[in-house]
Amino acid sequence: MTKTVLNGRLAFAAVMLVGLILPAVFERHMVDLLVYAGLYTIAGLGVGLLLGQCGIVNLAQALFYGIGAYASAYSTVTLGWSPWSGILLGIAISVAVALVIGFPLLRLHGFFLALATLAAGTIGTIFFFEWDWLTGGTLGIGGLPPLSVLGFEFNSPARFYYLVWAVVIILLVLSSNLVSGRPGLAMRALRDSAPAAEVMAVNIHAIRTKIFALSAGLGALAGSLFAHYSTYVSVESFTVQRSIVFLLIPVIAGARSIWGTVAGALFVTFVPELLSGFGDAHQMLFGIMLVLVVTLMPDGLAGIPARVARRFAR
Amino acid sequence: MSLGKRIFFGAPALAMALIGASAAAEPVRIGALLSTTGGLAGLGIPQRDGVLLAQKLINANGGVGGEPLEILMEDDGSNPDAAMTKVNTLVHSQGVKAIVGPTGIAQTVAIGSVTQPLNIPVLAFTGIGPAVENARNCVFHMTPAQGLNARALLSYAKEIGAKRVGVLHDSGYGQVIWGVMSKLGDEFGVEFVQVEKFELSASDATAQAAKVKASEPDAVIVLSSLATPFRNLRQVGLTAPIISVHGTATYEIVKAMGDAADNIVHAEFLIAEDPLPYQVEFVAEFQKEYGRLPKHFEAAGYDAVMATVAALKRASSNAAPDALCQEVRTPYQGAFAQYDFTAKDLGGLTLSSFSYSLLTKGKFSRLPFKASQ
Amino acid sequence: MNTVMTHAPVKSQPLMALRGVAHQFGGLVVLRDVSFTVSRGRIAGLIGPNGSGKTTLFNIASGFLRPANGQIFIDGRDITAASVQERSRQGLIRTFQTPKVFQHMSVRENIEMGLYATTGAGFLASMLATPGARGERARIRRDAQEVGERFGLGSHLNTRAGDLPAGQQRIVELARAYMTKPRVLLLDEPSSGLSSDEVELLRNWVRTLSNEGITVLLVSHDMGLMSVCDTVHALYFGKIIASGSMAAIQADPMVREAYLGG
Amino acid sequence: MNSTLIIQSLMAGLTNSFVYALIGIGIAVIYRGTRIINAMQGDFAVIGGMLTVFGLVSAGLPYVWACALGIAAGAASGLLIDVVCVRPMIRRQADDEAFLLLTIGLAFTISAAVLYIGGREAHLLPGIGGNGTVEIAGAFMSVHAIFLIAISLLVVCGLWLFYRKTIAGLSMIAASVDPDGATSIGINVARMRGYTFVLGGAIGALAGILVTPLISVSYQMGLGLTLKGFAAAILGGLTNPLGAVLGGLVIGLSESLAVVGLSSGYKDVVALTIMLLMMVLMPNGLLGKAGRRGG
Repeated sequence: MTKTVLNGRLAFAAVMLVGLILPAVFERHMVDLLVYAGLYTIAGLGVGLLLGQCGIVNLAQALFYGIGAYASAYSTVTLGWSPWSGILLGIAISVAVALVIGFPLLRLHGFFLALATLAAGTIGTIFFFEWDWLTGGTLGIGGLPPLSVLGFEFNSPARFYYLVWAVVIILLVLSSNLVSGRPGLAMRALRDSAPAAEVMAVNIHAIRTKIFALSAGLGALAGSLFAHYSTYVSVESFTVQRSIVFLLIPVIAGARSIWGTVAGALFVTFVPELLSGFGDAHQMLFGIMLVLVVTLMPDGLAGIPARVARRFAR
Repeated sequence: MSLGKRIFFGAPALAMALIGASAAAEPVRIGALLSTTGGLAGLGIPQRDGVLLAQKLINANGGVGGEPLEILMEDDGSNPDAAMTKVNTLVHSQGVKAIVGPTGIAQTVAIGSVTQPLNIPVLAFTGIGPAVENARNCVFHMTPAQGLNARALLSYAKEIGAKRVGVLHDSGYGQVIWGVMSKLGDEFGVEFVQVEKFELSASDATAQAAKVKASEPDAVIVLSSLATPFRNLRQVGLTAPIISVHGTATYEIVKAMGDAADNIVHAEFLIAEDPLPYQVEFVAEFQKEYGRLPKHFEAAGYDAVMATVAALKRASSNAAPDALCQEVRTPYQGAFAQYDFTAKDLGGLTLSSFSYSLLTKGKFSRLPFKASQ
Repeated sequence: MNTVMTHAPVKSQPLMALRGVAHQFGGLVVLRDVSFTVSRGRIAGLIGPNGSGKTTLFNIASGFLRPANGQIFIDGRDITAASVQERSRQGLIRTFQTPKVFQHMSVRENIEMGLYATTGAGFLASMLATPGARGERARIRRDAQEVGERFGLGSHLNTRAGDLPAGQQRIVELARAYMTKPRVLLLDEPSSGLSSDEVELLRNWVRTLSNEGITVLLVSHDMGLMSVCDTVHALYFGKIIASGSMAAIQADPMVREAYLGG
Repeated sequence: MNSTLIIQSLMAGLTNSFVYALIGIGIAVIYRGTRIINAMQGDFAVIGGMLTVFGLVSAGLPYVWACALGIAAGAASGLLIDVVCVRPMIRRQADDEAFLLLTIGLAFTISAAVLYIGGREAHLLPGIGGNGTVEIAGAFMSVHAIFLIAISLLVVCGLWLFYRKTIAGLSMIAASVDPDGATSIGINVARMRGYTFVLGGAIGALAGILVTPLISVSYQMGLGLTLKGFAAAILGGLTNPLGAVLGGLVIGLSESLAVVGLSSGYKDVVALTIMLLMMVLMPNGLLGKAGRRGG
């Protein structure tokens, strides 16, 4: 027991160390992809909490990602606020929107809830498009300032890499705490059996609404960070396709695994890039991989170690 | 390790054989950032064809001052985020001297924030866009600015005596042009009697078309890159003339219009069935290479590479980016039109650059009308 | 607040009372004017053939169904309109006919859920792992360990509950219910799918819980198990046709008629 | 705004209504037979439309045979999906979400495959009854649209008879409503599910063939069709083909009126908001039938 704990800690420390030196050894493009993997981990973590802990399929995450990005873009470029207040504004608006749409919609379950979120996300994209006084429409908003702390600017992929992954690790720790804590227990309980959870005095609707708002806040944070990294936002980044990608992160990772989200995010950023060498076939190959994961690997990538262990145990 | 997709024709070997170079020639690298997948692929793919033709011809004729031309081809998937990622790779990791592309306006605005501070020349297949671009003097524009497109269309409406004009535009490209055109009605003595928008993803705009038709316009201007509005306008029985922006003047989109394509007038640039003298050579080379006729997007792709190479030849081979940018900034006779990169809009196209074509059974024929300032 | 019960002497005051409960689905009347009471620490049973309205009555008592008419009281308080969670906080806990353990959670976590209502760490405190939240969590774990061991689940505490055999899952469900420190425990067909040894074990547990002061309402077909009840009510077509000890009920001619005829 | 315009919009809306209804019918058929929401129903339409174009243009088949090819392709894809993907997942008792993710993944894959194999161009088919239009009170409607509406109604009637009067239809419903009971009276539940997918695929492909002359067929149109079709099916109570037609009418007509009365950019907002309101406020659909929450 203690030996595995020790091994786990050693492995964790090794991964951290490798993570620290990656920007120094990788070329810029790879670091750039790693930054995106970090941003996607944050947004995917929200979707994963909903899917893995509550069994809710959320196809509206790009809406919240967009709200975060546009809040940052508008408040810094048009209003001239500081980037940090833009991030807070984005999170606040996202959480508010999530509460307003989540309160009625979260009474739905299963397929119906999933398609309701898809509809909400689609409506969101239309508003991003139509409100061009706010979002810049097709042309988008450019010229966002880089984030800075005490005069240190996060203005290169390597610098931003450290920022985003520090945020990722903090959020993963917080999420793990949440899931292993009392609310996490209740979430998993209601996922396994809603009636029995109700008997244990779990307020199902309240807890689902809270976690939806939390997920939206994570989406907005990822969106704001993305906007400051890219320095440019346009409606193309917040479509339903992006929501599907966010959903795939926990699906590929194994929805119940918090730390697995990182693997899912790395998968959706790097695999299409690797496959792009196949030309026009790459989207099809990516799609087939997804279908295989869903069909054959119910626990995603996180389920692989257990499978291997089972095979050896036989 | 680069994960990017590279298209590198086997031309260097051929080029070396031709010029008899003794030293291993270090290729001259430029980047091509195009939308060859996603929503803009209908434009990005023909641009790529033009780019590749130009590269082949250049390398067959001795390359760039004896060095082969290598073009690093990147696809942004019609997505501005991806364009940012790819342009960073091209500029920082691959060290390209210039960039040909992007295909879309949003992508052009986006990557300008990376290339302009480094003075790396960008030859974009877009017209000059939002105000931020005015200060980007190394981002050149191979297609007309939206105001110019709008004027070219309205010139024709005026020519045929249309006073009441209906407009049907899509929510992307079309909306941008409409933003400018809406202010130009008085100048051309035109009243916009009905203006309707439809989503870029729409597969049907019949209701909007009906609304335009119901306003009984003398002519309808369509601002879109899709075939849908043309079909719908004909389906609701519109008989008034349709005038369209150059975005739909491609054989592929015209084919998707079906029967509706007849009698549409395009304000465009390259009528390959009847090319202008400065276009003859390009049309012949293109037809030889691909066995089909080019349109203006192919020509723009070709011109962008040719203009870049011309500038590279004038600058010394290890010139700093700002010197190269300076060399691009000059008049250039392209197959698309006569450019003047010293112009305020960084492209120098004018109303007289436009040709007007009439569609008949999928073929474009030249109309005698020429617009003037 | 409620004055209906005040005339009763405190000592034998019923902890749970149903008054004139009636229900119908569409036009089909499934319960008509059902009333009975259960005193503190006593075990009451409900029997009846299939379709007699047992399950409906059980769902009404546990809050999963609102009765068309009638009232339900816990300790003199009208809880007819209370939700399942409110009833849970009042100390009314039910189990399910097919055991509903939290399958993907460990046995220990299942039992820990029993303390959900009486603990308080929220989202923020749990995320930040405040000393309060951690202390509370440690106490929950300790208590769950204790209860788990008491119910003979000590060696299974880290097993996934869904991996246990059905009999063990019942015990987990019972331990989880016990963990809430219930005042009233509603057990729905707790012996279905159990071996005779396991039923015997269950019977002892029900007796023990009752001795600790927990009031129990039991629905079962299993006459062996039902013998643990202090009072048994026989339902037939939505009406109580007999009440009394198990032996008395079994001897009742109407009940015999109902069972043989039904 | 004049009356001709309103009539024209209503007729455009009517045509769209039946397009949405046809997709919705397919979703309803599959939900009724398997309790799975098929998020790739629109892609069956793409398959059907594309294969018919291939048969007519590339293989030079007569129109009727090309349509038969398209419908067969839709049916075959339905069967393939059931055998290759759904069956193993049923065996391991996958959750609702997993089936939804599966069909989303399939929608993505099929769209990408059509792009890879068939290219990005939009293709047209000649309309049934030619490409003519008829004038009604100053407004125009294509002859093909009238055929589309008629064929949709025939499909609904056919399904009504099929589910009520034939052994196969009754067995398919029994297999989904009560799989254990159905097995006990000798119904092969897995085979019935296969038939359901074949039927759903064929209806989807027929929808694709019928819409292609109006709006053309291209690789990326699947998801949009699915969403509108789902809205139609939801309004109709999800298991009822006739309800899907009613739902399609509500969505299609309100959309076209939104274009006349409101800005056309908000057309989809109107349609989807109606769907969301219905889901929350009238979860059993306009017809109030049961069986909405199941899964």
